Amino acid sequence: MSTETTVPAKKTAKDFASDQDVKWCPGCGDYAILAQVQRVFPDLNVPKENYVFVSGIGCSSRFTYYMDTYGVHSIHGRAASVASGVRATNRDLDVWLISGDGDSLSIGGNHFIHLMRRNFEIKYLMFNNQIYGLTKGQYSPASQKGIQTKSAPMGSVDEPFNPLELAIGAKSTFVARSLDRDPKHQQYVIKRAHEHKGTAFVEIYQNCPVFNDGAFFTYTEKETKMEECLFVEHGKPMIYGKNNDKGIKLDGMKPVIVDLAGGASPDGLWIHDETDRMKAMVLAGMFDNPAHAGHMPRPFGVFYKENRATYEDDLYAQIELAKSKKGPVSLDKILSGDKTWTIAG
Amino acid sequence: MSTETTVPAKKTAKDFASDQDVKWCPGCGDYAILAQVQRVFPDLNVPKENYVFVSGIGCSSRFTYYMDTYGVHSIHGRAASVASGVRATNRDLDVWLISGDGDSLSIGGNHFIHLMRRNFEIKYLMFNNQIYGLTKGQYSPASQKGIQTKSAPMGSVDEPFNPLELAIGAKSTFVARSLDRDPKHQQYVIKRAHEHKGTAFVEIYQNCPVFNDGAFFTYTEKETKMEECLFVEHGKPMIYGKNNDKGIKLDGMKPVIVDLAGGASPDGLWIHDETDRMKAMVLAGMFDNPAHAGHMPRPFGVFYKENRATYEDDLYAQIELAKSKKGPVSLDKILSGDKTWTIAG
Amino acid sequence: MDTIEKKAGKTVEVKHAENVVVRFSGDSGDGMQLTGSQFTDTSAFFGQDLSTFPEFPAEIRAPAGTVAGVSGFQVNFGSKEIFTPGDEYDVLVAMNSAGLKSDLHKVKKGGIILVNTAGFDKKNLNLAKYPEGADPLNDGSLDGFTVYKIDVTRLVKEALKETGLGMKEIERSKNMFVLGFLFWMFDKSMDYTMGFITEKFGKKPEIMDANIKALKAGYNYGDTTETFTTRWKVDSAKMPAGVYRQITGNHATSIGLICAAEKAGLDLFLGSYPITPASDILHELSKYRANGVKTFQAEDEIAAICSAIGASYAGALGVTTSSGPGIALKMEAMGLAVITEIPLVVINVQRGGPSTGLPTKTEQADLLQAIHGRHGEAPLPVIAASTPADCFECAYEAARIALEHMTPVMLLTDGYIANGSEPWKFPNAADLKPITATFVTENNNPGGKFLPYKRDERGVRPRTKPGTAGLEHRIGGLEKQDETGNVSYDSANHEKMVHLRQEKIEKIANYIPLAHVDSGKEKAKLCVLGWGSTAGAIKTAVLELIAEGHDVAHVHLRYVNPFPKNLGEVLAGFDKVLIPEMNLGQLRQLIRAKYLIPATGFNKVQGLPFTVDELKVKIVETLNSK
Amino acid sequence: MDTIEKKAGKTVEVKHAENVVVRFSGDSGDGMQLTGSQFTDTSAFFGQDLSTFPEFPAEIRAPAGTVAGVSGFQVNFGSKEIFTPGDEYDVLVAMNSAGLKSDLHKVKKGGIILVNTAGFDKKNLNLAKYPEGADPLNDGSLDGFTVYKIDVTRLVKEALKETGLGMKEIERSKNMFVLGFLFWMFDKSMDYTMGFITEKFGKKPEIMDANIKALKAGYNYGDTTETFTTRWKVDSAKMPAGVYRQITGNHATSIGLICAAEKAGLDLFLGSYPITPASDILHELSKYRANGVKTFQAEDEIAAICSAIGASYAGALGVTTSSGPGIALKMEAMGLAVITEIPLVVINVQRGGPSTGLPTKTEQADLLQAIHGRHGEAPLPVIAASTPADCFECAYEAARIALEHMTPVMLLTDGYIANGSEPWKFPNAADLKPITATFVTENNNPGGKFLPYKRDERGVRPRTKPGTAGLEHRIGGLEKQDETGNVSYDSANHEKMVHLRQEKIEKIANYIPLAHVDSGKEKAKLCVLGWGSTAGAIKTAVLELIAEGHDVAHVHLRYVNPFPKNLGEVLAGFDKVLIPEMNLGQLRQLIRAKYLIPATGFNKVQGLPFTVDELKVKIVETLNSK
Ligand SMILES: Cc1ncc(C[n+]2csc(CCOP(=O)(O)OP(=O)(O)O)c2C)c(N)n1
Ligand SMILES: Cc1ncc(C[n+]2csc(CCOP(=O)(O)OP(=O)(O)O)c2C)c(N)n1
Ligand code: SF4
Ligand code: SF4
Ligand SMILES: [Mg+2]
Ligand SMILES: [Mg+2]
Repeated sequence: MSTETTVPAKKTAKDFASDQDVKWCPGCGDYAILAQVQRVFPDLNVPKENYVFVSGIGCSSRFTYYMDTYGVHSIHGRAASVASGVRATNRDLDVWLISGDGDSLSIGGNHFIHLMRRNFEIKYLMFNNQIYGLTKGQYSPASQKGIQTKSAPMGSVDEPFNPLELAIGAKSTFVARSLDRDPKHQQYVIKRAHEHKGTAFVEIYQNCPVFNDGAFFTYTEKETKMEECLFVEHGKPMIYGKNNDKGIKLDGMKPVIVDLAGGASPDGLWIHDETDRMKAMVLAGMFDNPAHAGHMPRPFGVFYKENRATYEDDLYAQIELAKSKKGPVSLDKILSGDKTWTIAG
Repeated sequence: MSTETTVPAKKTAKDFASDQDVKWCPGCGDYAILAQVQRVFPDLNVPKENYVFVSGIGCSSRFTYYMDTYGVHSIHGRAASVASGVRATNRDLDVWLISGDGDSLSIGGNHFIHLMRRNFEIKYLMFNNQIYGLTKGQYSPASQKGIQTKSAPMGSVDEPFNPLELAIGAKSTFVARSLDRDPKHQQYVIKRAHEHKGTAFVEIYQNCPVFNDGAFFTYTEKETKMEECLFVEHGKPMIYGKNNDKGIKLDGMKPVIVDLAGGASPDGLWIHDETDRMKAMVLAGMFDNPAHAGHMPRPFGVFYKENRATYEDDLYAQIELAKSKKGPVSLDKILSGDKTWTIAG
Repeated sequence: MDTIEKKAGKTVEVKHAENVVVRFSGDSGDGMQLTGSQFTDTSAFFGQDLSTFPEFPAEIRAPAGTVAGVSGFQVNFGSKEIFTPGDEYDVLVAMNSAGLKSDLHKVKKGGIILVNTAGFDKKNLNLAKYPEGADPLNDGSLDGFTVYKIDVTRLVKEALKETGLGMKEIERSKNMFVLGFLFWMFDKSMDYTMGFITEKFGKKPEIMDANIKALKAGYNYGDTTETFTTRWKVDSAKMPAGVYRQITGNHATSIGLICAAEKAGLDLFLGSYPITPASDILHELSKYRANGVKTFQAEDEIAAICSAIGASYAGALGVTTSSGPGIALKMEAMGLAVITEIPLVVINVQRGGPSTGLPTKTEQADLLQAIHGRHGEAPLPVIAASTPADCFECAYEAARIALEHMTPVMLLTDGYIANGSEPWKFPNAADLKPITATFVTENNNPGGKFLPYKRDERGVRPRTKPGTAGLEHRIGGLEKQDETGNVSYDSANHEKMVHLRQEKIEKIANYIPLAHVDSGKEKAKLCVLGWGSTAGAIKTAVLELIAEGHDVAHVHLRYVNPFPKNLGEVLAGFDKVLIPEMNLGQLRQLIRAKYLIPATGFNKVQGLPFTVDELKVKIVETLNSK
Repeated sequence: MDTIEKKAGKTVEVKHAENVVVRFSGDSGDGMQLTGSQFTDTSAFFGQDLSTFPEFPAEIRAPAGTVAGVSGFQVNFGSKEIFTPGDEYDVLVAMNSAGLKSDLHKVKKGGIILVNTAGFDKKNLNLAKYPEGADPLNDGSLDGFTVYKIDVTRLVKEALKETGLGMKEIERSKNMFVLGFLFWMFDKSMDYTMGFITEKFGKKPEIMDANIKALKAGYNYGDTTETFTTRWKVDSAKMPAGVYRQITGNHATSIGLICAAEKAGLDLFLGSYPITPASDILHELSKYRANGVKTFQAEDEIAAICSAIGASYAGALGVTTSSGPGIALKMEAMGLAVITEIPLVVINVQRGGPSTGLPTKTEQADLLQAIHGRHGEAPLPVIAASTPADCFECAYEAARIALEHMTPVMLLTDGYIANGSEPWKFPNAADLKPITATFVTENNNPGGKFLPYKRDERGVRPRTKPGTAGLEHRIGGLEKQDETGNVSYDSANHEKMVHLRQEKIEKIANYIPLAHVDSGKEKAKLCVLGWGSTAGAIKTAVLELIAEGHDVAHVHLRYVNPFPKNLGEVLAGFDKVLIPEMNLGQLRQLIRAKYLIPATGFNKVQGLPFTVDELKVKIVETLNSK
């Protein structure tokens, strides 16, 4: 990226707010995410004109209209494909993809998994409210089984995806999770995503007060947050709890809770290793229903980060190689091909 | 299923061959798979008329025309959706889905992952030749990165999927792998798939002599097979090698090769547990390039099997419950609704 | 004629009207939809004919108080036949500044505007983007209207101060107060709404009381307050005797499908992916598990239609519903249903396009897509519903044609009639046209192999159910040999099959009603030819013009492909043909191409239905043009 | 006139012909495509005009020896202008029984049939499904033809026995023997093919020798063997002077795009998903990495078009290619390109439909889908290529219009011209029409915000490149406010935008050539109106009929939407209009609707191009009908 060369005058969050009225419902978690992105951007040291937002369709996807950057509010589920085309064309652009759980995992599922394996350098923020907001509250592939919605009055019979497991299974090179109501954590994760050279998938738990209120309160509200959230950091042991009195250790591949209050020593705790894919899968697998006794805490943070060539870098490498090998072929050569003959006048 | 009640007169493989000429290329691996399916069917104790084959588009998907059963050769990538509708409508039908690596993982990727999580009772045979055969040899999402094809003269820059990891990440309840050139193993896996109450995903390595010849010879040909294939069985230690002189043990989550020839004792070897999802993921992760020194053997067999309610059973349960609760509403009641008024004549 | 009624020291003038258009405008939170439908139901129960038109804010909920956030409900009720929600409002109820701002322009000259003054404080005026310092209630901008300024908020608080309810709950009953006032104004009984409240809030007595108190307070406020000296009297309509219900288009479509499936003796399977304004069909049908109705919320529209194809293949009545963008995605799979000749109902609740367009607005711009949107020669029948209640008939008919002619059928409705409602003299189940959906169980080619594509005189192939012993066969998307259905690349066979599929669709014209003149004479100077949801407006306009002595007639199409056999002759009866459409002239192209007549168009692409006035103007203009 | 030439004890009659149609038919394995193209190139180098038509077996390779497995190559070469591969064969080369079985019916009465007798043993006859005991070579079924029975296999083995090559390699040179024989028969030099062989097998000398030996052996066999007493002489054609190359439609399309991008100064990005018969464009373009051409093999057609939209948005020339089923899937995304007004080229190499249909056969049945296949009012220009070489012009033109008018453009070709080839007097890069593809860098609204949808007199909006400071803005699929492009649900604005988008496309008629009469007079009894790949057959038929004294003319359309401005006047010059199409009458519907003329159709839906004969019959019939 040529961004380093042209450092812009330091901007402020306001510089990234467009002139359009934000039209989410009062109390929507999307506001908080918009605020964090606008707050973080001035620190990313990217010329404003190089930011491109690409989104699909959904409440979350309206995000694009609220950023004073270049942006495409595309069609439902296809943002990943549009964004791939953008990156393949201009690697100077800092491409951000905004999508909802329905947009990404339902109609957009195919492009989602293919983007993960191709690893275009795109920061992918998936606002997960476990519901279709824009269409007024049907369950999504991220909704809990049994959830009652307009389209499932007797409860959904759909087993949901575990979005992070899906991403890892699809060869994602960066997988993280954050929450709408934790600005600091969001800022941290957004920055980490931005540093990643590849597709950085960030799932953000987002409250939809209108159609799925409180879906994540267990993790976002004071009363329960510290007991239910496990904030992981590379190289740090997995400790959580109001008084950091709980830890996680690995028994083979099974994570188990250790009670540190009982004086148990913290050694032997699971030290988070962002680079271990299988461990990331185990971490993503800590997904049980907080209502169940003996359930695991829900992890947040960067689960996995792998350095793998991006699709566009490999593509440009081929172009460079071909150019250096034979150089561009002249149009006249292309027009004539190898075999021609002449008809005399 | 009502099949038990109406056991048909024992059929033979021939009874399942349609009257259409099989038009695959000479030497195509598809022939072998067709033969095994036809051989196994008489033993499955399902009335012939209850078999339904649903396929997409591709050489492999022509399979449907060659079985003398009910069948739909649908459109590219959509077999999973058609098959879901069939199962949702009639649970007596024994539904088999035939698809290629392109049909399943490329255009059909979305339906693939959603079928896995929904868990309709469908036996899913994916013929993986790591190429688009029908369209004459472009690389597929299962092709090795770097493969040179008509559409990638300088080599593909696409990181391929690991199909089994993708299936597990998408919440598949049955994941297995077999080979076109191992009839016995195929029969075993096909039977296991048939026993599964849910979506049984079976990847079958299939040779395409015309466009990707020998892609799997390492695993199918005598010279190398026993050294490179790890055939796993539930409850059995992981041992392989011509003289069963190699084993696999787990060092944390990392599988490592143990040389049993050197007299090392087989205890402590990894005992295959079909029911352990994370271990299945590790097993699926044994996917390295056989060209690389110190590579792991490639596992075959049933990696994972989980008992989870099928989508259609949950759906019918709702119907039964609703019926028992209020019983079917009469059309006249539905027509009138709750609020009516009368205009006198 | 109007009358005067004296009552306890107050003289009230009673205006008699044939019909009245009332529009409720307020915040999404103000409960306008509920208020409107209560008012509607009460009018209906009183035997008045009516037509409603709810207007929702663009999908997401805009912030309270803004124009973008206005939720509106329009009802036209009267003692005469009502075919549209009305062009202009006799009465506008504006709960806040945004409501007034967005709807003032549609209030009739001299009409009544009822405003909740509490909604006109500085904050609300700003939210509604009124210029700084503007004061619409007093700056004369409402001159020429009768304005009722009521501080609803304060009055409700007073009325409910004893209830001990929190401000929030109290505020929530604002709409009941207004409703009560309107009941007084239009001399309507409160019983229906009382019943509704009691039922709805039975479990929360204090809320129930509050609502009833507010309702009565509103009524009494009108009754006692000196300032309100006009009431309206609208007689009940002379409607055909019978039992009626109120119904929206999407609801009618849903139960039309249920009836069709049950009449045909099949399970109903809906494969759908949510999209505005079609989602309510999915919502409605998912309530009928007790009737064995299966709804499958698919991962996308392609999966939705393919699951429906699978369901139909397995023996159900497969249906899929969507709107523009989703319908576009279904086209490839529709082609599969066309070539395999599987029954399938595809419903397109049209909205404003192109692309994501205007999801909450109405349009008729998907007609040519419905007929020509597939690759190759892939004909299928297309029918279009004209009113909310007609959606029932059309859904039923679409299913009948699909099942009896073994073909996918496209049903076109649109956001206007899908959300709009009207009184419906619903049929008895017993009187519904029978639907024959039979499955072959015997080999139709004794001695030989079963012939899945051997046709009857209508060109229809037999339907099989997997699980039927002896009839095993394969079907698919490749061209098939005549009769056997085996794959065939033979040139002559392909041409034959293309024609057989085409003729099968054309022959459906023999099994649908003939075209007829809906209003006016069979021979006239001008025929106004319409299709779909423009019916009400055109009918009203044409009837009024005929009454005014104009030589005009109205022909309305339900069957747009194939056309009724006699459409050519019917149109030949007129000197001119005018085709009003909410698109740039799609039916016009089909009519001109088929009959080579110089049909002209009246095209409105504003996401809004035609008004009777604009139609009348255009029709007269066309009559006078030579 | 024919002549006699005497040579070493052998008298040979030399037939002079204006043109000759040769068809090579054999197994996929027999190398018919290579043999055919070698014969073709040699003729071309000899200055003959020609047209070829390769026919591949249905996608998968059917077992050797079966009719389904026949691979055919047809070439029509001559001293006159050649516009089609020819209706019937003067010479059929049948390498096996299946080849004879599948193609005998198209051999001219009295034509020559060259059979490789080795391909007529019991096994081969069975594979070709000849009835038990049938013996086509001797049972008189070939009476009326001149039959050359040659045991090619044996002769080749003999000729190569010294080479020490294995049987497999030897068998592989069968086709060279046949080619050599044909070179003798048509008095053609072997030099070109010798050169080819030397180049191709340079690294495998023994294979090289074998092929050359076989080639010569075939030639000498004709020269020396008594039985062959006829040779043909075809003079070189009087073609315009210049440098020529042989080119197929898909190849021409590919380089047309490359030239357009380079002329416009843009990167070329192709987002595509393989499908027959469009894949070769993806294959060809993926060879030009050195020119910065980016090809992206997407996971499906939707991703393909969306990636191309993203690429165009970012500043490239975005292109997507497919055929029927894939095009259907792209329709929703095309709507996005229409409403955002992004340049995009969508290429549909049409094939037999509906659904999967007949993937390897040709058809023109996607025209109405191209024009009307999207939901909402979503107009875009559609142009159609008429010959293999014309694909270059059309691809270039499609890109020019897309870039200069900021719109998606659909280019229609079909399997017939995509795989067919013809000599092409290719242009110099310098002579290519310039393409202006500019990006704004300055705010077009000084003092205010940049207006991305402010149009110029052509109705075209400015193009921006993300990364341009100061012009940041958002675009999307929701209806947008005029000029600002901000989301707008305003009714009047929507109607205005619908019209602006429509007019922008209609105005393109001002920037394309006028319609003209290709053959015949401007006023005549009958106009044969065509579009796309029917050009060659129609032109030939019309020219022949004119020569025969008929009052007929030919008008051919490249621009099907919008039509050339003057098309109406041009057509007005004729009493009748006949429209031949490989569909059920799609252009006919458009012409009748627009111009209200009673155009009739000649419709062939067999997956095969029109023959000149059937066209002539129909045209005469139409001329004589009143
Ligand atoms: C092709 C298509 N299908 C369906 C829709 C309707 N639709 C718009 S957004 C949406 C889902 C929104 O859910 P999600 O992606 O989770 O976003 P959220 O609104 O919850 O932020 C749907 C079904 C559409 N616009 N286009
Ligand atoms: C919508 C659509 N897109 C593309 C195609 C062309 N197509 C047919 S099969 C196929 C891929 C075949 O590969 P695979 O699924 O691996 O099957 P195989 O032939 O290898 O068995 C493609 C791209 C099609 N028929 N339909
Ligand atoms: S519906 Fe839910 S997600 Fe959408 S804007 Fe409102 S609160 Fe947010
Ligand atoms: S192309 Fe390959 S996969 Fe297809 S039939 Fe031939 S050998 Fe089999
Ligand atoms: Mg959501
Ligand atoms: Mg494959």
